[in-house]
Amino acid sequence: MAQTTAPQPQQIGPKGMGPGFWPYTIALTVLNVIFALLILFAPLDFIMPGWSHPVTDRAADIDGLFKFMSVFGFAIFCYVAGYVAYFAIVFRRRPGEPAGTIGVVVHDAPKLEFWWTVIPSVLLVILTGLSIVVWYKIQFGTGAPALTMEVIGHQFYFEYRYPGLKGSVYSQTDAMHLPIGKPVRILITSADVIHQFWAPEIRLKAAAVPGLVQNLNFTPTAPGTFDVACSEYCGVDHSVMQGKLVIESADKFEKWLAAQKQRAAAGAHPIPLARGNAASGKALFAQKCSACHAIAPFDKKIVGPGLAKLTDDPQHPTLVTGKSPTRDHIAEILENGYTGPIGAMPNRQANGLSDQNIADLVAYLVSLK
Amino acid sequence: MTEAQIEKIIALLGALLVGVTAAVQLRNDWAAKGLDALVTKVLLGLMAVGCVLAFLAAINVLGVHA
Amino acid sequence: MATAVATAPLAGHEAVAARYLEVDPVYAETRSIRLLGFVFFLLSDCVLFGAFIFAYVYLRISAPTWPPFVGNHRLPWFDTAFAALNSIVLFGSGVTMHFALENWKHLNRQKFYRWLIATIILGLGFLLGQAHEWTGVLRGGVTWPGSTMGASFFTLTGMHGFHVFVGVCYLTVLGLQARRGIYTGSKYFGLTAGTLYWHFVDVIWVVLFTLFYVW
Amino acid sequence: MEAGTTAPHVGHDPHDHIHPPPEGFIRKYVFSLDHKVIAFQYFITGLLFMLIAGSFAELIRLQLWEPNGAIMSHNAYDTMFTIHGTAMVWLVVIPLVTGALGNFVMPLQIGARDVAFPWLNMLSFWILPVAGLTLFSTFLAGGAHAGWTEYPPISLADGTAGALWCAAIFLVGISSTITGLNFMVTIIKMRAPGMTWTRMPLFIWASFATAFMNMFATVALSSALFALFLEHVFNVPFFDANRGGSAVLYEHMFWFYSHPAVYIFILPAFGVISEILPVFARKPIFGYKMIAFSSLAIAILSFAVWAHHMFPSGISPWLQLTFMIITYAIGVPTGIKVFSWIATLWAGRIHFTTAMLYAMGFLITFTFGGITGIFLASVPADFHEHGTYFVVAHFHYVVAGGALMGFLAAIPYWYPKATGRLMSERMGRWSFWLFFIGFNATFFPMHWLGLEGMPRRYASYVAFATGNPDAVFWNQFETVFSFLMVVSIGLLAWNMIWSIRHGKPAGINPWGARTLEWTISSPPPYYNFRKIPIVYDRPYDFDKPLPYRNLDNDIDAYPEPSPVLLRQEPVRAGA
Repeated sequence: MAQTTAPQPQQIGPKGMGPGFWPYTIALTVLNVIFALLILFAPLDFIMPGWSHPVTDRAADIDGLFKFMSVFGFAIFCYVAGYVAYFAIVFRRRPGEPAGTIGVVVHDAPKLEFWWTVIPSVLLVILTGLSIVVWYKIQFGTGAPALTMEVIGHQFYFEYRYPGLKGSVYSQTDAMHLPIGKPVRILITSADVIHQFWAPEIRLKAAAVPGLVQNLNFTPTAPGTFDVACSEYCGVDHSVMQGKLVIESADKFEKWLAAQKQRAAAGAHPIPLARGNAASGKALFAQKCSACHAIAPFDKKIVGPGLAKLTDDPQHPTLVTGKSPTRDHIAEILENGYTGPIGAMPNRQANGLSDQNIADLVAYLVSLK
Repeated sequence: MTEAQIEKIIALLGALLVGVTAAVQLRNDWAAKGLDALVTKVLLGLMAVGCVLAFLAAINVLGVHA
Repeated sequence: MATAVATAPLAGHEAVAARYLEVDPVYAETRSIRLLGFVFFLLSDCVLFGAFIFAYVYLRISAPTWPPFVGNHRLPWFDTAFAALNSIVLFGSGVTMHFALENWKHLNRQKFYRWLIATIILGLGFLLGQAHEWTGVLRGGVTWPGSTMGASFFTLTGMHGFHVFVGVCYLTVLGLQARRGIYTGSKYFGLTAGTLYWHFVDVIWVVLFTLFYVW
Repeated sequence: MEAGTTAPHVGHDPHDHIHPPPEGFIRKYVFSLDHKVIAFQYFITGLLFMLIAGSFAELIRLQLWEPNGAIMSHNAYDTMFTIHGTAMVWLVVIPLVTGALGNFVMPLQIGARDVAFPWLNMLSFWILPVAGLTLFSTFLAGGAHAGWTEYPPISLADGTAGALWCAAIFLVGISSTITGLNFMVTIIKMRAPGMTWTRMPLFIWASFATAFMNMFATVALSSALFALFLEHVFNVPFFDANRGGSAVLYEHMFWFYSHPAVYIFILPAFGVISEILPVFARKPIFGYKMIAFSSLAIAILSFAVWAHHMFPSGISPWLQLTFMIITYAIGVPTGIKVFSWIATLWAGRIHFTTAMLYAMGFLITFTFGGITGIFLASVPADFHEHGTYFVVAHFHYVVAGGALMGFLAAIPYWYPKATGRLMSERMGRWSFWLFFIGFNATFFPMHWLGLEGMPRRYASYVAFATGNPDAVFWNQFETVFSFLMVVSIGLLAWNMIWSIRHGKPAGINPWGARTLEWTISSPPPYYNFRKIPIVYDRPYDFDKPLPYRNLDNDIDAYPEPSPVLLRQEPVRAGA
């Protein structure tokens, strides 16, 4: 109960802040300044080779903000890690030191604490201010759009709709095109689950949420072909939900759009279902359909339902659209895709199916008993 | 008199009775100390507010009335 | 008649408090621990309702029309008149429970049982009223899986009804325990907790009533 | 009754009433009410789940060895990252930091004999294995695929597995809520006489803030999962856009919990660091009040920042702005803590024990994770970084490099108290350096992979690797180094097993620490304190005698690290 008495411990402390503290601090500061100059004035892809070049006005803004944040972030980390390492070395307990030694007893240093609360706060306020400026530009800074297009996320492709174009463009078969120098508004939504539209080079992304339309506004500034990726998990083929974005001159863009319009007008013709070949349909099924469908009873789902006994399983008509699954109906789904309670299936452009392919698949599917 | 009107009249009278009683109880308990008394006071007070709402609903001030 | 109970000169609050604080310090300490735990339980239960109320408000605000359409049929508003009546039944049970506990504190056992039974009956009456309300709402075409209106209404009132049901069982058990002599004039934490729970259930209903019938 | 009557100012009788320990294996080790045994149960359960979730992590890394996916189907990969995340968050980190660490240390540090509601404590532990089994049983139903966030509508496609997932995490939520409530009441009501709020050890402040969040936020998670469960099972349209529901609503409900959750992970680690640094720097903690209040500030602010997880997910621009500003504000208290810890190191006499190494490693990795958090908190920058490996890197720096590292620091620090033996310092140093190097080498390259455009949750990254050929190298680099962490954790486990038999006897206070748990024998007796001690100051003043009266044991007024430690010899078998 009574504590045994021991001698009061002896404090061992440095003179001033510690040996070499100020030169070390200056060295850290110089390092910071060099880093700051490097990152503010060198292009980011010089520092980070894989950094993609910004291709829109907003992407350039975001890169500018990123540079400032890197300067602040590096400074804070540099001082924290630098002093942890320095104190660890300088103030380590030496071998042979008497047992009862303790460090310098300080509980508080109000002035110091005041400054290390105020300085980071000010830095954070500056960063917040810069972020707000860029945020404002992103949300409200682009003038009236010269082109408003729609991106619709599907499992597992993007569908692009352009004004005046009757059909859609699909990410599996064709790229998304944008003109340089025109303010663009991209409206984004989803037909099934949440996706996210993102091209690293434009820096912006927006989730494609069913029942909600989001928009991205910017002006493309540099030509090129870039990857488009889905960056919100959307199902088994999330990682292959890819596309291409082509940014090109306004003339080229107009030409491309005109060609698309022509192609759409030439479409729409009956598919010769009678000429289908079940054997090539089977091969095609293995290649194009078997990732999502099994030849199994209807409720044995992979992504879509099982497709055995397609025409005689009583579950089918009720669960699909109320129609009895005739050849025409199967062909219709293959052609237009399907979105509904049991899932979603891409249409023919997305699956890359020719007329003959569809005929073959129908022949094969009705042959399954 | 329709069913809804009867319901409203009963609700009106009930709200008066219950609300006034709750308010009186609240006044009586005002001096009580302790966590349970505090929580009881808060809850009784909110319940009195509920009575006011029910009263207002019964006299067609609040709510949607077919 | 009703207000006479609390103003009756049985003992002031101080006397009631002194009875359990000074008689048994062990009990006083465990009581204060259990009381705090119970109040925290009620607070965290608030968050459960709060989350679903948030869901309801969010869905209602973001809906293009309220009540929403299901197909071409616009869902009806809920029946305020009956809900007001039923609310009063529940609020009344809160007051009777308060009287029950006051009577216990002032060592008036018989009145305690009477008020407790009144509370239980009113609680059951509220549940019956809810059953009536639900059938009416279902008849109006508002179903649980059919629309966000039905989803939030049935989930929230169902959760609340479940709390009332649990409360009725709880109060019944408390009554039986009191009969078996588990509680005394200075040790009756179970009764306090039961009363707090019952008041809490009432107050949740104030919020739900406001959200579904008044807003 | 017998001993306490001699001491003055002990307070009233209940403090002198000691229950006898329970008899029989079941009451002692299985359904025990003793907070220390429950802590061991949490610890072992958490480590077992960590074994499973960690092996999933290695499978994930192996899959990413090749851009096209080396070892498993996309479907299997999706299940792997879903269960890895879910299990690590809810079955490993939270049970370890609140269940194991909080349960063991908190009652000892406040001078209590147990938590306020021992029976609830037992209940909340036993919910955990049930929840774990439920979670892993999703494999029998085809596996859950939608990631640990389980966003609808994609999670609804999982059917039974998704519903089971909801049920499992709902159970964990109940367990956490009960623990939080229990700890809140314990800390408020059961501190030793004289231990005022500003005399509490900083770990208790952290536990208090954690318990506060556990109690309130976790119910919101349970509600979100309850709603999702209803949608799974009864088709109730909370989140179905076709019937007026909203997928964004789920994200709000989910993140309202899950942002405080990251502070539930990290605050106990903050507490551990605040205990370990002064002990091994042999000087008082710097800025006690600032550290204590910043814990509370973080706990309160953490309820108002959740939507920063949703900047691109469909919230209004004005909400983005508000949440960005509040998120930046939370950086201030966190910064204050880090600076105070560094100031604690200044002019100390630093002992490099394993615990101290982990604590200093924590300072570096956690600060780095905090800084990348600043990057993610900015709406415009987040538009680029959201959903990429940058985010993966950030939260692994915070959770593995922060919370887990703090926990790893706590193991060698409190192991002697729990078992009566010191862990091997040599093995400890090895396991620290393996972990530190393996961790940084695994997660650091993810930052630039993410910035260059590698999205997370990709079973294959062919398109990305085509544009960025170095991605393959860095992924293989990460995979190789991630196995260092496995070796490190394995070595730690071996160290713990080995030291039970062969570790040097610890004595009451091997570190010369000053909090109350170091005044009772190791391992602590069933009742912890025969007499409840009286506290009359903070536990951090190394130049003053111990601020306690009425202690059970004779201990030095100025405790010092044991000679075993001062020589820092490798501990030999049988010593």
